[in-house]
Amino acid sequence: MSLLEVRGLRKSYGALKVTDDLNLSVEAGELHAIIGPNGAGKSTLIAQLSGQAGSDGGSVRFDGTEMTGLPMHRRVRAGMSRSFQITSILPGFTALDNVAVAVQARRGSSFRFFTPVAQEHALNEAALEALNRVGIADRAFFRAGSLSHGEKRQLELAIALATRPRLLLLDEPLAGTSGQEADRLVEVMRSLKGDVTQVLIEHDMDAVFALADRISVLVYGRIIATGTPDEIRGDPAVRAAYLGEEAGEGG
Amino acid sequence: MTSLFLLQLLNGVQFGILLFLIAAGLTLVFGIMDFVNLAHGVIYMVGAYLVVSFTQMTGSYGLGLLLVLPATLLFGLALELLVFRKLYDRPHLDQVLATFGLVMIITEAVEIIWGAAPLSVPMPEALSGSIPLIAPLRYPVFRLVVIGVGLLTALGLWLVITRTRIGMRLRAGATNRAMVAALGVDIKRLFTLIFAFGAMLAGFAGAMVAPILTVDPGMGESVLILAFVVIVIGGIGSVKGAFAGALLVGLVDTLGRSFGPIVLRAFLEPAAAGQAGRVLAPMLVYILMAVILALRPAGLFGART
Amino acid sequence: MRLIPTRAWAATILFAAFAALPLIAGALEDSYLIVVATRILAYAIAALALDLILGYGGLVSFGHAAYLGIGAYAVAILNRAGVTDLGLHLLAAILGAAVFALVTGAISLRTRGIYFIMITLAFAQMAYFFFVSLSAYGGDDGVTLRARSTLFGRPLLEDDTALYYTALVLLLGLYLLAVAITRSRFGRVLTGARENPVRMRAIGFSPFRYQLTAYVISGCMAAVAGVMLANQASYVSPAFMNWHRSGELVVMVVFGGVGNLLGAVAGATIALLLEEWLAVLTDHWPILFGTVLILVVLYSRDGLAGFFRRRS
Amino acid sequence: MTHSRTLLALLAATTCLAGPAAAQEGETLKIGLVFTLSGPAAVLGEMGRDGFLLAAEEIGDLGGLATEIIVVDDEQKPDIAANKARELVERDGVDIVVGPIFSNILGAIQKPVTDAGAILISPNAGTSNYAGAECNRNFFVTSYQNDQMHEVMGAYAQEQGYDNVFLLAPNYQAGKDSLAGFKHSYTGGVAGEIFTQLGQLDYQAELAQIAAMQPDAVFAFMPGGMGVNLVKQYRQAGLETIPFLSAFTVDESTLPAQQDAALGFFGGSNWAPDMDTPENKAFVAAYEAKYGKVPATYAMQAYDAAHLIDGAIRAAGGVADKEALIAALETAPFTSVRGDFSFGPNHYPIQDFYLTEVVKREDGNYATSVVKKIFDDYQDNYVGDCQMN
Repeated sequence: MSLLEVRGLRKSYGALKVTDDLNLSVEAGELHAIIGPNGAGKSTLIAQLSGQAGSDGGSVRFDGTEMTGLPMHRRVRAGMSRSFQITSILPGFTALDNVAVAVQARRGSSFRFFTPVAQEHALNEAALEALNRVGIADRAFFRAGSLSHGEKRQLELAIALATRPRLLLLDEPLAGTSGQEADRLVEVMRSLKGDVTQVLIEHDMDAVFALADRISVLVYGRIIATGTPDEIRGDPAVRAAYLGEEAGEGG
Repeated sequence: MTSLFLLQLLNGVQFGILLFLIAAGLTLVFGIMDFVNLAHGVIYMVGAYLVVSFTQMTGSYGLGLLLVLPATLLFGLALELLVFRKLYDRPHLDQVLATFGLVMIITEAVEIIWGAAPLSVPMPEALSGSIPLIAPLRYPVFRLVVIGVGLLTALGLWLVITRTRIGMRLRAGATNRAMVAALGVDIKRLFTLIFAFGAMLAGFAGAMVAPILTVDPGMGESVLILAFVVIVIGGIGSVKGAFAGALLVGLVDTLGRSFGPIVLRAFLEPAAAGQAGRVLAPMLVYILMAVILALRPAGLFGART
Repeated sequence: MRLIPTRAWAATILFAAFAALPLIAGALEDSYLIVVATRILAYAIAALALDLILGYGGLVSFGHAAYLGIGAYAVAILNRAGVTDLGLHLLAAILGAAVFALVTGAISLRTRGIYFIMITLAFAQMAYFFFVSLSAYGGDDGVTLRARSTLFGRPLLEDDTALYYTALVLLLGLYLLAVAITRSRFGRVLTGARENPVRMRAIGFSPFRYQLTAYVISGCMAAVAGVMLANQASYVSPAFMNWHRSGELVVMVVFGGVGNLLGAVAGATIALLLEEWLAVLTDHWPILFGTVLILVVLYSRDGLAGFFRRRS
Repeated sequence: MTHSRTLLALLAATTCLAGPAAAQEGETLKIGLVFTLSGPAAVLGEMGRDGFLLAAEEIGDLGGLATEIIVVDDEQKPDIAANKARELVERDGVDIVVGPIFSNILGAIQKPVTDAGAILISPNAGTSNYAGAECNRNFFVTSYQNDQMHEVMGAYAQEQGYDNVFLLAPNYQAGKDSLAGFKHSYTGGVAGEIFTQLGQLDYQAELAQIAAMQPDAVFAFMPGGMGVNLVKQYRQAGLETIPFLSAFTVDESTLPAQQDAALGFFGGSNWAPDMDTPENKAFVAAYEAKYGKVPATYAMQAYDAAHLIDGAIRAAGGVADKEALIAALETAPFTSVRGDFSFGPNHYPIQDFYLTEVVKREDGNYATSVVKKIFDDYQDNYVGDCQMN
């Protein structure tokens, strides 16, 4: 059975069907990219999967458990974590604390009132490890709000990793990063393969085709094709609907 | 009983419209400029005091009322230039604090200028009587005038906001300041204008109620909370919401006061009903607000949170 | 990172000054100083309570005076019933405040921003009118306490200095508690929820539970302040929970610098002293006080703490 | 760290003004005045303060002692009042505190003042608890017991043979006491009884009920701004054909705002500015000359308080011996501007009460005027509960 089973998922804003009877299966361990033209409903899909946005119908099953109707924080606790397209961090916290609080979320109760959190070395070590993995360990004690845009994107991924997800929903993690930062993030995603299941939305087609085990193509709220990168490249329907029109854009 | 109920219904509407007059300026400033102005109540008070003085000077309430409009407009402009302008991009808390300071200053200044004793302005002769409405119940003419003026104000505001260029800019300014600025609209001047206009509305409300309510240094404060209740129930920034909220508060308050004990008597002993009615009556408005916010956290017509 | 030792020093100095005050009062033969200072301590506790949720949780409660009132009435009601022990008064105040905070907080926390401000105000007004109509305890005339709370079964607190030190010990204890909370796991979640609630949900936290818990803790702390205020004034009335009081508490917190627990204590102290000092200058002191408020807001973004930080 | 205060030090002329029992050389008298001087109700406090200071100025040295008067503002906040009262007795060491206007302030300052051994004289607030079970040797009242003004109107309604009176008061303690006081001396029928919200602005709903019921009379207790609103709206609703009986609702503090709307409305009082005694004429004339407005009872009662203090100190021969001073105070050794005045064993007055009516004077000012005496040498109902020790 697939790790993530999406069946008949729907969402509309007024008359506009953003997600239209969408079906998707993500196998454990794979990196599953979702591509599609602008306005295809990719970010809405991530919001629906993560529980940030509600759905009008359909079901989302994660590891055999029904997730529909559960709020975001419950899905995270079940093992589904996400990053945001528009950077969402705690700007007043240090980079380390941004990650440490995520570590804290899965380790023991947060209804602890007396022990200074700064002395919880286990939390900080795990957080530092996540920062190290995305390559910004040297920024650990900087205020997150003061980091560069690319560093914030790296931090965003580190936070998501720190929740130790089994499924990672990545919403354009490379957007706005420099070449070097992007390389690092791609490397991280590659290293996670097999370990953490990933659903990736990304405009950088080079990265997508280099990384993905499978790719689904989303057009007007529906998945029109799913397959390996080679299969997608060769799919005439995809070429017609997507690659043909937007081949030159890529991001 | 039926005629009394109808009359109380009318009273509720009348009180609601009175509240709307006060709340309209507040919701404009709050909704469009995202500015919490605790000083709205004292501007209302200044309007009432000014109409007392102007009426004494000119000998006519009507003339006094007309003079209050430019006077409070100027007063609003002065406040905007001196204080408010510097607070627009501050957190709400700072605005609350600074305008709280203004409340202290203006209230004290009013006491120095006009004294602490309550004042009043005589009702214009032509509007002073009462007319039989549902015999033997009579209704004061001036109250009907207040209802009329309130409805006209509501209509006027609605027309300005939905049908005019400036109204369009206002609505755009409320949703996206950067966009409006990009269109070449001078946001600063627009805000100054709105603020002065809001102050004028408050002053106008104060001048309108002066013949029926006491003019004293506590009058601004007593309506401030009610005005906030009204705009919060209606949803901040929505003139429609303020109108609905004001009517709702007016009706619930008036009907609850007069018929609450009767309703409670259906469930309780008469003595207990009287007691419960007395405990509940002053809370009604707040209970109403809490219930509405619990069900609709952004008020009846509010979009933003 | 450098701020922490500075703050520890500032706290030590402030509390040492409070501790030494009765000696100064003794030297000046001015026992009234202690009376004023006790009132300041009570308000400092309340301001501290408010800052915990306002500064760290981003929850602007405009109804915190309700908890002052609940604490004060706990003393009045138990005293009438013949229960005079301070410990029991505190316990009752805390339990009462916890229940009120749990119920009203659960509803209020559905809202945000100005709506939260107004709904907390609404609940406080309900409490206010409830006590106004409570004829058995004098309605809005209030009740005079025949005697202060007792300690270990003895009327130790009748002595102003003893009452003062009791308030100081409570303030210090609650200050340390609040500092511990803000640095704990719980505090970090609370602050995170203020900074970015969506992010907190995306790492698996539901802000509501933490905010509600903080709201309840804060309400209980403010009720402790109410117990001290009732003892200090030997009098309890609904005026303690008037919305003006709630506003004054917010003023104190903002005065001292939001999200700076020591600032809340200092803010309460300075606001109350300023009120006294300005009153000496003129009968029209509200004009001066209002001007100070506006100037502080306009020229310091962090309250008085901001002034000092910039200097140093 | 001193409080809002006006210092009025009247220097002693030690030689010429010695009382019957001459005061000791160099002894001084310190009096603290606690009044509400800011906020919406400041007008009442100002009248009280002005009345007292007027008398102090006229007399010169109260009781023949060099007198220092410290005025503080209670802000109508009980805990602030309690603090300021303590400051007066503990730091300033005043012998006598005069104040306050409001009952809830009295509850806050009575204990700290009397506990410190000072004497408290209330020129207005006279709650039932201190008249009865909680009466105190150091506490005197120069006004009335709160219920009495309402009892006057109850008795008048009874006398008129009304059998259908509509009762109206704000929903707070004084309001409840008020209606209870009215019903104490009125046994006829009650058309309706409404407790309005404290600080209510609009009375249309209540007035509509009154109009629907057409009672024989309306009795209202609506102090301050509430009274102004009610009276104006009552007139505007065309209800003036129904007699309007009231207490603390139409008096000289609110009449400047009510004006014609209040003409012909009745009140119950222990005094009115037109009372025909030489002392009263002098007082009213001096007050109007100095402050430019007609005094209300608050001013009169504070004025009397100053004369009471003056007389008692002269009789006791100083303030050092508090017991002697209390004994002297109990004999009320002064001539009240309202005529008959003595203290009952609970230190509350025994005095006459009148029906008053609002009139427009020839000089254009509005004032209350005595219609007739309702009670003669009237004492409160709580004195029996008082065990003075």
